[in-house]
Amino acid sequence: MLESYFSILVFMVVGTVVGCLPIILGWFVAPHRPDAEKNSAYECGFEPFEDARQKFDVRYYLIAILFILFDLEIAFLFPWATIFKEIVNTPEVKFFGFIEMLVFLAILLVGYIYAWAKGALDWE
Amino acid sequence: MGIQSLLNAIWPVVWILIKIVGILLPVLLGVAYMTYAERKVLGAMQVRIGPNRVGPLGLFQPFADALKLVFKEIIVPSKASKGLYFLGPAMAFATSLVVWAVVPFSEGYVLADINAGVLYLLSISSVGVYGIIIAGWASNSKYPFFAAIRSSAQMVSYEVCMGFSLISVLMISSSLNLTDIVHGQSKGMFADMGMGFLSWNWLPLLPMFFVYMISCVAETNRAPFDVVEGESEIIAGHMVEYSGMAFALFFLSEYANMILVSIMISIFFLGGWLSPVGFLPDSFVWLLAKACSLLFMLLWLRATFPRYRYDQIMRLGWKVFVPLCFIWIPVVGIWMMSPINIWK
Amino acid sequence: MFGSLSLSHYLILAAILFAIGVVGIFLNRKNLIVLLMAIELMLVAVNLNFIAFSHYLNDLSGQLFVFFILTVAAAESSIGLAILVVLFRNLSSIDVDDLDSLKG
Amino acid sequence: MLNQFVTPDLLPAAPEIFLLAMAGLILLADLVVGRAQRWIMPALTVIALAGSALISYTTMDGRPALTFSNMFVDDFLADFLKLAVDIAVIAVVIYSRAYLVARNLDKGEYYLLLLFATLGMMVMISAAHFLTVYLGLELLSLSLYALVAINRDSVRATEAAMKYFVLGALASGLLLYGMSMVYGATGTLQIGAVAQAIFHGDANGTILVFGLVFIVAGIAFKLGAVPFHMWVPDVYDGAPTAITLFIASAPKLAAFAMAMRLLVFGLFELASQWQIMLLLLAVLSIAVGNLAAIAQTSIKRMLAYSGISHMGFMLLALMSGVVSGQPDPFGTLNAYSSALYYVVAYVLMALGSFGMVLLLSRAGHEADKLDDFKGLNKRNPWFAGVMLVFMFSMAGIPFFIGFFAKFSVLLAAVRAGYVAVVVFAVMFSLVGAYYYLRVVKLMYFDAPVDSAPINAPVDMRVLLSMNGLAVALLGLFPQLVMAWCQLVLQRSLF
Amino acid sequence: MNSHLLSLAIWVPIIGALFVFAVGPERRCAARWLTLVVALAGFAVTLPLLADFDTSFVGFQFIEQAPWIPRFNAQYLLGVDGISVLFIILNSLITILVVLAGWEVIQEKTSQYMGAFLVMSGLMNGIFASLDAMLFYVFFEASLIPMYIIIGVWGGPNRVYAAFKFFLYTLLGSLLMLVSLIWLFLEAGGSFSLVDWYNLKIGMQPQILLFLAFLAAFAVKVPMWPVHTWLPDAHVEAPTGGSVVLAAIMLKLGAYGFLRFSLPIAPDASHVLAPLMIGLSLVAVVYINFVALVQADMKKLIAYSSIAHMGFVTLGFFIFNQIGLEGALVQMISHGFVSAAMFLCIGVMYDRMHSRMIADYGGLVNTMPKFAALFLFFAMANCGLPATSGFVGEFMVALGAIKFNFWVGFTAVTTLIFGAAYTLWMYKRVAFGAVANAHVGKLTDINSREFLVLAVLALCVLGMGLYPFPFTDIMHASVDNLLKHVAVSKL
Repeated sequence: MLESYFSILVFMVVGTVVGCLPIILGWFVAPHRPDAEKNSAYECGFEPFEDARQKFDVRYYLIAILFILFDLEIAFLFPWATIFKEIVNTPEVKFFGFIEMLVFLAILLVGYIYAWAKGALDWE
Repeated sequence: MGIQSLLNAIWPVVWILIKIVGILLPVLLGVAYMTYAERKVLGAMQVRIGPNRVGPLGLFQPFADALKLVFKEIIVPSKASKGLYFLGPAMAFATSLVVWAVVPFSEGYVLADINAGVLYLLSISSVGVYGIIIAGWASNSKYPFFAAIRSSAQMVSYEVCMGFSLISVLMISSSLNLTDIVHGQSKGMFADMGMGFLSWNWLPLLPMFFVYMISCVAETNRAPFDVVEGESEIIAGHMVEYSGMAFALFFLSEYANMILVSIMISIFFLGGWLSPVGFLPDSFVWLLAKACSLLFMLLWLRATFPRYRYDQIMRLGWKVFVPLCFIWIPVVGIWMMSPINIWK
Repeated sequence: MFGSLSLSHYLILAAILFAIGVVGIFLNRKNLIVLLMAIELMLVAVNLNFIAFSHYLNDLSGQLFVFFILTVAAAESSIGLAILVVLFRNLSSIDVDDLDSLKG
Repeated sequence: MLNQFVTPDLLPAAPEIFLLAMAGLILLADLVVGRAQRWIMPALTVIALAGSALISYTTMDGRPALTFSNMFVDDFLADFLKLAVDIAVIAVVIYSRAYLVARNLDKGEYYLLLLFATLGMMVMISAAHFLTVYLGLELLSLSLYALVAINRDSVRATEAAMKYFVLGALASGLLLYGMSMVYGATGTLQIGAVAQAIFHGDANGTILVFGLVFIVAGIAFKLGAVPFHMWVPDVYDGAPTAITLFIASAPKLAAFAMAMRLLVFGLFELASQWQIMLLLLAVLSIAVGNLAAIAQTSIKRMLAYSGISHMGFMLLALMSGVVSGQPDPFGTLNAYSSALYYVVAYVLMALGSFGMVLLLSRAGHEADKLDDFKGLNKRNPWFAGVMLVFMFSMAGIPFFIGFFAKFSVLLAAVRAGYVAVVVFAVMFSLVGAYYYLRVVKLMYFDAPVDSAPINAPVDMRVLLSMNGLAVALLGLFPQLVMAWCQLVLQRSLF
Repeated sequence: MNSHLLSLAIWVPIIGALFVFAVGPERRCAARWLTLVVALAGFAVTLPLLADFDTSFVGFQFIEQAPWIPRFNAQYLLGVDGISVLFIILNSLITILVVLAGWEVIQEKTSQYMGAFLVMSGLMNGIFASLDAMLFYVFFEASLIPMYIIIGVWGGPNRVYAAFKFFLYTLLGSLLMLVSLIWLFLEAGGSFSLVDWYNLKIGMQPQILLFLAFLAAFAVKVPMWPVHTWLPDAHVEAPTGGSVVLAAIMLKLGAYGFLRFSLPIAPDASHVLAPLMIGLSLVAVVYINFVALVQADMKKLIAYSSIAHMGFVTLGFFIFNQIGLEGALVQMISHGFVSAAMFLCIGVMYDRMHSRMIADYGGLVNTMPKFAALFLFFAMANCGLPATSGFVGEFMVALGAIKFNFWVGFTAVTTLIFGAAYTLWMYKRVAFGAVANAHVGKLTDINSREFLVLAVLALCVLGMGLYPFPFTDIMHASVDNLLKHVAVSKL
């Protein structure tokens, strides 16, 4: 098992090298004649009006939070989903295993409805 | 003794490296010809010819492009954060390659047959978002910055849908191992009847299949979800300030991702390398064929659909797909609990 | 290849990470985001500890704990970021040194 | 493997389940309730809390019941503390409503976060597993961070929230690190099993003690004991008073429960080690809390420091449970029930004194300066009297509950042989008496600077008066609560 | 034997006070009359104590017993012996007088003022009646609250300082006592009963520590030199009623504490430390007398004289003979009357002139003859003239002291000279001579209410001075018993 992960590690190293290689290659092979105009930030031909790193809409932040939330819920669903067949085939926990996750989903759903109704999902 | 043991020690590494090259080369080649195919197909759909000068039928066009890009100057904007500026594309490209480590091409043809394959896939493709954010931030220019934020918001939104839709796949296949997931699709009533394609996951999980597929399109920022690079609004998005090979890396990673998601859709929903009908053997060719059809579909989408507005994209993800998944998980659950469970 | 790695290696690594996190919280006077990262680092160190112990004890509950720590850590950082956003709106700064309206 | 799974008995967790269900319901109700029917949210919240309290009360049969794979325990202690928490939070809701309405903060989120924080406390109280402790703690803490920042436009509040968050997260980190060490040493996360493992000597001592240090530090952080108290004054001061009221009251019960569960139920065998740590924390808290409180001009900060010293007293009782490494059932019971009694008494007093600050505040006026209490006796003799009761009770002057709380703590400590520490503690409670007396002085001896009439809703007036009467009557008949505390711990510990 | 007299003596005033509070600060007249009724009722319930007291019985009478805090085995245990019964009656009587003294003077927050004194009265009865240490302590400390309020709200210009000083000084002492009470509780195997503690065997070192802890509490209260400094401040700043209660009753609490706790619980330590106590007492007597001589403020002067008198009392305790001890007790009661009267007299003047400075007065006898006569009588009593109660106590203590050691007795007796000096000198400057200024010229003599108050006290002083035997009779058996008990080593 660990061998497989080792090959993944090797792949990661190779992938990173391959990822960086073209840039290095381009850096050495390509011409290099910068000038002020060329190096200025693109803004439809104008001089940049203000710092590019400005405040942005808080809704993006909301989306990020919602993503974290749902992604984590999914993380909890994964193990359950993986053994769900086993749950179904074990009479002792068949219903408990299912209803338990329904409760979990219901709580998630309540939160989802709340977020929706509060306008966290709107982009108008 | 010395050389022998040294060989023994490094042989596995060498063997792994050989396998990696065996995966990467076709992928890169596929990427190269994907660009070519895209231009040809789009050309054909728009009644043009497409690339036809370099080599027969323009077949060497990708290499010419690559060569051109290598010799193009890499411009570093004066206000950019240097280190991050290069890290962005490298990261985007590297992640799009590293994912391939767990992809099974056929029975046993997989570099790392790990039990957490799905998790690995999801986690590495999540890392891909960083490349875009870093690029947008590092450029220190408005268009890349906003594009990066937009694209990351879009990608994470659809990641939720992807993850959600995969839950039902996991429920019926009971494994996080990609090979097992494919195996799971080889059984069933229809498979016994010789109509394997009806036993694949796409049929019982039809809504999830669509959710997953469309999410994949959105995840790769492809048309009609390509607001991130929507020229009319935001030029080339996070890639505005990039040129030469740095730009090429983004480009390549996008195409690598396209191929990847096609293969993933095939594996999760379309039976991977399984043969659609009983009388033909399972083979890598099937996977290739399925992936190619899906890739063609991606191009077709681009040629057919107008670009979505950003708010429409977000609405589709959060207000349509998520509730659909909410409904479908209990539905599958009840189905499996009921006597008409088909996944014993 | 992996035999040379023992439990104490993991523990020492975790301890170092944890110490970096704690020191980061106390010494950082510049940026609140770094502070949040230091907190995450602490939790990562804890996770490493749990997983190392779990592996060597051959007991799964440690890894289970990590699962929950990850989740809670995410919730924690999203609340932390939310507070940060609000703070930035009020203060137009995220410098630690600018947090001085309360004479702590 | 799955057939070994025991379907959990949900009954022991009924108060939590009910509260969660109600919280979900209130979450949805918040979506449909208009601004015109603002009263619905607090009413539903009180119903939820009262229901949960009722369930705790009816299931108080004293037999410890473990459920959820031994992660959750429902014993007498849990039921008692849950009942106390529910009642305290109901008081918080009633006290804070007018304040929030005046500042337009009475949003649904407030009540929801309050409920979730309460749920977190209840989980903490019933925890029988490190994971449950952690989850309860985080549910509480995260809700509190958000509550502190609920007034988004206030620089002070958001700053307080940030400080609270950073230090709180640090505390959780320390606690977790300690837990991981204990896990490594004992190979289990179940609190009872940890105790078993240590008892049988199956644990690695060094790692265990190493972990213990971190656990104690985490607990001290949550209790706000010196030297981990930095957040207390700032958070109390910066947060809206209604939130301060909440932070200062019910969570102390939960923190006490956490300390009990971890140190007494789990790491009792290490008592000789944690005793010294708690002793240090207690002594420092009593000293620093009382000294720093004198210098304050804000009543919220003053009460914050006084709270620190009160927690010091509580820790004094907690560490007196074991005499020179030898458990002695009477002394142990006495010490822990004293600590419990102290916390209950403190919560009662803190509710009242912060409730008074809320009573005096109105739209555009916070009344959080000590000078705002000037001449209260002229403005309203009854509430001046009630505040007098709270202040003298906090100072530990007899015939109020605070005295008997201090007394039983000191008794436990003397019994454990810490006479010198007790003398030290009473000397500092003399220092403490000074600043409580100052409040009385402001109310009675000084002329009012602010002569606005006190407009508080009737429910708040009545409850505050009842709060004051409770402090006074429980001082006359301390046995009423004391007997409970003793019985609770007797049934839960032995 | 199971009467509820003591409970009534405690709770009638306290419950009555609640009603007085409820009257509200605005309705002064109602508050006054209600208070008077309660105070009278409070006094009335104490009279049977005197009537039914069995002077031949050794031990505690009128015992009431009920569980209070079972967890600490603390009981609601009340009872009196010959020592304490007198103080309860004294206290109840003084309360009536205080109410009358404040009748018209207190115009602000009248109900609170009156109520505070009632609460005070009840609490102090509680102190004298408790036989359970926990109960004693609770009453002991709780009595600080009303006094703090009385000084702080109705006091003079420097009242805040005085109130804080009073409270914190006293609290300091009593907290140390609390620790020793806890220690004793544990030592006695979980009992707060004083009777149990009397029979407890305790080693020498713990005894000394206990004694010192009790000393801290009681010495402050008495007050003994050098922890007396709160008293002049408190007296000067307190309203007349406050001063009266302080001098007449509160100071006795400390002395009473010595008899109830220090002597019987730590007899060996008491013997060992007796020289210290005698020394401190003598310092109080001599040094404080000198201090009193130079006072320009009448209240301060009387306050210092109280300290000196209380020094006499503590001296009487620690010479360990019957006559000394009884003398000290008589002195306490006498001082209760006399100092109360002196403060009331000063109050009478203060109400008219709003000054306590001796220099502001002169020739009072011309404008206020009735008052001057009574004042003179009390001044005489204060310096211990025969036929006044002050003489009896001081004489007995002096006798005891001389028995004990001539030089101790001699030093103590000097107080008679000094006391006479400063009291009479003050009186001379205030009352005799020509009318000093226009203000004095305009003074009116005492009205019937004031006369009543002073006359009652004058009768008491005179009666006790002429025929002290009923008082000594009552205490005889108990004092005897106490001395016997103290003589037995508990090591």
